[in-house]
Amino acid sequence: MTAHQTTIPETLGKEHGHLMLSEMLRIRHFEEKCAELYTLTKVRGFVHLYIGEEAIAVGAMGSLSPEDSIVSTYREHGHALARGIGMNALMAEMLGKVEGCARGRGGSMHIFDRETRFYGGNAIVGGGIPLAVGIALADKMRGLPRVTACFFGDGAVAEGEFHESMNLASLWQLPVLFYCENNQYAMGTAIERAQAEPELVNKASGYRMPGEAVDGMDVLAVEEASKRATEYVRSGKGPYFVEFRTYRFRAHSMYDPELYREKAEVEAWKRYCPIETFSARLREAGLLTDQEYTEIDATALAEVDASVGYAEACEWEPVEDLTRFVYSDQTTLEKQEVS
Amino acid sequence: MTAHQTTIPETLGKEHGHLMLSEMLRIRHFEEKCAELYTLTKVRGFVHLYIGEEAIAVGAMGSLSPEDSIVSTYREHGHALARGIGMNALMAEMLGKVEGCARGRGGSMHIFDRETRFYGGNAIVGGGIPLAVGIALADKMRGLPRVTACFFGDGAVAEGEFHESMNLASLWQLPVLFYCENNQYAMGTAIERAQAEPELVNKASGYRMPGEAVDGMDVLAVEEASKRATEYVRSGKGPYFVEFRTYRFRAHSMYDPELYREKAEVEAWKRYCPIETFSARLREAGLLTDQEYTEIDATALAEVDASVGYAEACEWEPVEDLTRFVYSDQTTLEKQEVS
Amino acid sequence: MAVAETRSMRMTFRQAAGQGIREALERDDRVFLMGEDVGRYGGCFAVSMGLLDEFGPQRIRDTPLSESGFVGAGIGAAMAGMRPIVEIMTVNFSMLALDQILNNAATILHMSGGQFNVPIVIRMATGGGRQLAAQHSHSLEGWYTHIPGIKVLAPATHEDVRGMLWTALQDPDPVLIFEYAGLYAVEGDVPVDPEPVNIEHAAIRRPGSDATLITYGGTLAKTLTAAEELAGQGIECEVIDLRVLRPLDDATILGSIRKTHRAVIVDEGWRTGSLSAEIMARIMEQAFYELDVPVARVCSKEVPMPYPRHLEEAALPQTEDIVRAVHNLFGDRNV
Amino acid sequence: MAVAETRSMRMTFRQAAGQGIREALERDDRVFLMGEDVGRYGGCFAVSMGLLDEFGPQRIRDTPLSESGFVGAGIGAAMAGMRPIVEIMTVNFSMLALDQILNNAATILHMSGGQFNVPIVIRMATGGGRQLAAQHSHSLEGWYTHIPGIKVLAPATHEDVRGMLWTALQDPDPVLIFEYAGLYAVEGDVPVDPEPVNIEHAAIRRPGSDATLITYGGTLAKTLTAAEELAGQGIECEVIDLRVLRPLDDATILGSIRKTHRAVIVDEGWRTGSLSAEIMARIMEQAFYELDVPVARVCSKEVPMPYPRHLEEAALPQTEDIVRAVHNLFGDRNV
Ligand SMILES: Cc1ncc(C[n+]2csc(CCOP(=O)(O)OP(=O)(O)O)c2C)c(N)n1
Ligand SMILES: Cc1ncc(C[n+]2csc(CCOP(=O)(O)OP(=O)(O)O)c2C)c(N)n1
Ligand SMILES: [Mg+2]
Ligand SMILES: [Mg+2]
Repeated sequence: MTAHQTTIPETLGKEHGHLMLSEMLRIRHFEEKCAELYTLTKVRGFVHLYIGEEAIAVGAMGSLSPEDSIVSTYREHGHALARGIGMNALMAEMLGKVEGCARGRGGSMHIFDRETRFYGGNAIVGGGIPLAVGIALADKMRGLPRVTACFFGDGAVAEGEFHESMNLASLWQLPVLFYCENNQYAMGTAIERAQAEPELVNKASGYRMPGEAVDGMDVLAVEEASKRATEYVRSGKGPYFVEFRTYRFRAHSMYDPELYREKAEVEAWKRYCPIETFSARLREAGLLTDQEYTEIDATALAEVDASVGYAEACEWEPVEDLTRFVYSDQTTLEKQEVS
Repeated sequence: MTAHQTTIPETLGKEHGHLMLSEMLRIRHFEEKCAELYTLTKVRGFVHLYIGEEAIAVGAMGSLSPEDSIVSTYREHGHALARGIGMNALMAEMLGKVEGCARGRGGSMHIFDRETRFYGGNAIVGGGIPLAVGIALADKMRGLPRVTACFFGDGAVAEGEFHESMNLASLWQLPVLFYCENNQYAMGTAIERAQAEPELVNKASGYRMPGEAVDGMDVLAVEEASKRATEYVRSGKGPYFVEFRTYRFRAHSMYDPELYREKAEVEAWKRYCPIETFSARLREAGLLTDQEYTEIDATALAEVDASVGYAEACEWEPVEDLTRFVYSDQTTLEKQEVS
Repeated sequence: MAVAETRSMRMTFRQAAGQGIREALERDDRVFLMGEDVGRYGGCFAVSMGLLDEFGPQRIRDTPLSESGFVGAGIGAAMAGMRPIVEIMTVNFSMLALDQILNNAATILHMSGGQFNVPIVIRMATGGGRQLAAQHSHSLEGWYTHIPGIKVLAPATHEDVRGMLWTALQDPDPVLIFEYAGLYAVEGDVPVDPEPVNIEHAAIRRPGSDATLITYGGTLAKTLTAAEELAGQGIECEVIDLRVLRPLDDATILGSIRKTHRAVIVDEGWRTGSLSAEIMARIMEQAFYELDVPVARVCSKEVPMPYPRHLEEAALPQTEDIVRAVHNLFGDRNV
Repeated sequence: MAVAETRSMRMTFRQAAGQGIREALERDDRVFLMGEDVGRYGGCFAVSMGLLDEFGPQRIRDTPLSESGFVGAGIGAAMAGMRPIVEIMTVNFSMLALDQILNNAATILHMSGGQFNVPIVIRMATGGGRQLAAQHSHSLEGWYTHIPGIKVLAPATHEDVRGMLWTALQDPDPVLIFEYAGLYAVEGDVPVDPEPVNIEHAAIRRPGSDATLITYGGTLAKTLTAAEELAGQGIECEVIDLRVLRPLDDATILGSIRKTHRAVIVDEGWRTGSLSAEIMARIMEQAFYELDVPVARVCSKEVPMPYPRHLEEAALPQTEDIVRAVHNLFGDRNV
């Protein structure tokens, strides 16, 4: 693990600092609410919380333009919010309501949003990575200066599809950001028990791809690395691999008794909580007062509460629509025109 | 390409030199006969010739003991002969006769032989690699000092299964020899058009596995490297990756018009013909006379001719046996006891 | 003289499955369990909870996420003298290993002319009903029944999920076991001293003479419930639990149809091309003249599974669909 | 006044397939072809021979051996505005990409609530009969017909293999095209100015009133030969070429059966769980009372395909098997 930064660079504007803090808090509170709604059985299925990893989504999205594309996993609430999917639509999706960003059909694991070019949530580990390569291929063939950010976990690195995708993207010099969120575990399997080479950053050179390892608990480090990576990729030099080193504070999903790791290890990592460390640093640098923090926090909380109110009032998709969109109809065809 | 050796080490005994030459010639003549039988439509299906690559099979097999296992591809005549599968049984297999080493059911692409622990011929590119990992796992769990040599092509390196297998073998420190026969092409696709990192030896470090690149046209270089690799693996240190750099002198299979490579390139490589260069070196070192060469060559040819005679006289499997061995019967169960 | 009495104990389906694995590990030291999170995590459905402590990491092997790699490795290990139980977490991920199952496990014995058999057991969870949406709710065991060279099992009872494993491990050829995930939490009785369980025959779980209901795995419970309801209406259904999906036990199916002359197949697979189709084809071929009315089937709707409960329920076969299908067999008479 | 006349040209099935790709590339610059050896090699069956020179390496893309990777990339490219034709050399290797086809291509439109459609066409060769043995002789298109969200085509004529591609590319959803490898060398006529080809209906390739023979792809020729032979014996068979395997054109099948009251299905897939089973199930459900005798099927034997010709011939459905199956429909009367 790289050393954790403790100071704020001079160049960081207060507004930007507040924005990043606010984004992280939105994600945190959103997910804590999801966990609560899960125990109330309003949210069902599998739910994977991003708590502890918020710095990555928030730090990485800033370098992307609205024209860029995102491919994610089943642990994607953070990516979705940081990318700008409305919290109402997201909460409605969590509850399975038709106003959800995927008509409520996907739930937690399958967030989709065409407007923000959010190409899904994918619940097959590694399954999204080839899609990202293809989106980037299309962009390159169409001469569009877009990049595709592809998020995946340390576990996915063991899958054959990771390897095939890394090779293809590098061979064809495609604009893909391979963003590996190494939270040290794939479910209950620690990375040392899954990877002969647990320094995942070392995978990149096997594909002649630049790679770097970054402190994923530090939103500024993430932002800086992402900017560098995005500029490289957008300039047409090909893909870029970043290993964000991070940790999930919660269980893998809602069903997990966490027998595979020590409480002490979790507690140790919690000291690097991206929200706490960043707000402390802002405070130290004189960029954040207690009152400001409280306001930002309260705003985020209020937004979450409002989203629950919104989602609860939303409708269920009528059963008659069950078979709609198995194949395209007029609605989908109209959307097709703009991509 | 590493420089081609031109001298013979002092330690090479005449007998051993002759044996290696003879083994290469057996393979060469066997395959030339197969090509001939193919045009006569006595051999059918897909046939992939090893001509040009003989030094690898011959150089690599010498370090293996009868207890070790082999996993190969559809381009496996050379491996089969060098491993010691009888030429008669092999030729009968090529003709699809029931006395063939797989009852004639496999043909060229699916050579199997339990006695020599030859676990197949596999016509799915990359499909054999996980099997090799599993065989090695069984050996390790059973405490047997065996190694498994797994042959595969440069093309297979792009498949996800290669990656998954490399990781598993290294993670569990399994006794697998990953023997990559890099003949520069996967069918019509040159390695530079298939691999972002065409120096395949560089793949090994991504799995913390030792790797080396070896001149695959030089039977002595192959032998030396294989010995080193086999000793390493047998000592329990884990798997080992060797990239043998070689070239196939013939088309990919019998159907290939070879539009994808220059005649001149083929001719240039033919100058490194493993048989010609090795026999020239033996002559230079005073270990081979013209007459000896002629005798060795004639013996090999005679063995091939005899095998054709044998195979032609063999039987077809009766049609009533078509469904035999879809599931095990008493015959297979008896074999099961010894493994 | 003491009367022989089967003492039984109560446990969940998950515990019964775990007990089966434990017994196999105790009986044969060539047996080992391998798969994602089978060890430290205790299995994604907690089936193998505790086994790592009991048997150690050599025999309870956590694998990386590499379905093709570790299933292929299991095949290799089986060919080389071990008796691996390979767990693929769920059928949804088994597509990634299908090439290994089809082109190696199922094929090598025949292709090698009988030289190499592959005594592997591959277990996986299957089925929908837990609001896991489109990529985690497949019922694809029907696909596997198409493959010559393998056997396909679907335990629906606690006794079967515990006992089939051992019988499967003694089989010299590859056996796939599909455990319906929705059953894991269900309690039931298993004998303390179990008898060997066959992996050849279907079981008649309820006798009846008016119609035959054919099902397996996760839909057995719904089918039995439907049969109870129908019995209350005077229609006595015979319920067949297939147990073994390949090879199908035609004799039991046809025997029942010769008695009832009417049948409904209940299958959680998508209707088109599900196992139900093959069963209908066999009945057509072998008992056409015994049928009073065409065989009917109750299957899943042909849609990727949606997340919300009301839509998932609408997509899956339900008890009332089965009842309705049986009523339809009798036209208006019994409605 | 000149009478409209369809001028036609003679070419192989492989050339017709290649011509279809060429026309698509000319008509729509979002179309590109991607797969193993489609470029410099000219396609493993020489289907795309010459296209690299005509269209350049951007649009004729050789890929590494990474079936899951490049099929997934095709899906992504389709979602992002292109119209990829992805070639998997043969169905035998498509298992490696099945997860992408099932869990992404077929599913994303529905799962995303209609936001992202996937206009990809995936072509692959299929079938046995060329002595390629167990791993290279599969007929697995039936499996794909189980998947909601995709369409499955099986051209059996030169016109279809050329024209279906363009129609498929205009379809907003994933379409899989299975080309029977054994047909590539066969010559036939295609119109110089082709009409658009539908991908909705089955075609009656031979009218008849005594029995219906239902088939597709590589077994159409054998079925037509059998029908000729039977005609010589006074049995007039109607031959249906399914063309579209998903969704099945029930109307054409049922219409014919209402006329003939007898049917045989010919399918090169392994018997158990092949497409033939689904067709029998649908006939059972929708035309049971029209049947004079049970529907029969002629399929491949359930064995991994052996290499020697005599065994391969014994494993595959043959003309005489079809003739015999039709005779059986009529009991002893016509034998
Ligand atoms: C192909 C596949 N195999 C197994 C699973 C079950 N599974 C879901 S998440 C997960 C762990 C993934 O770990 P990682 O990639 O590190 O992501 P994280 O959950 O830690 O964010 C597993 C094994 C799956 N969804 N897909
Ligand atoms: C999974 C898979 N994809 C494609 C093929 C078709 N194919 C057979 S051999 C071959 C080239 C393999 O090249 P390489 O691994 O370099 O071995 P070589 O033939 O050069 O010895 C291809 C593409 C196959 N058999 N299996
Ligand atoms: Mg992780
Ligand atoms: Mg090669």
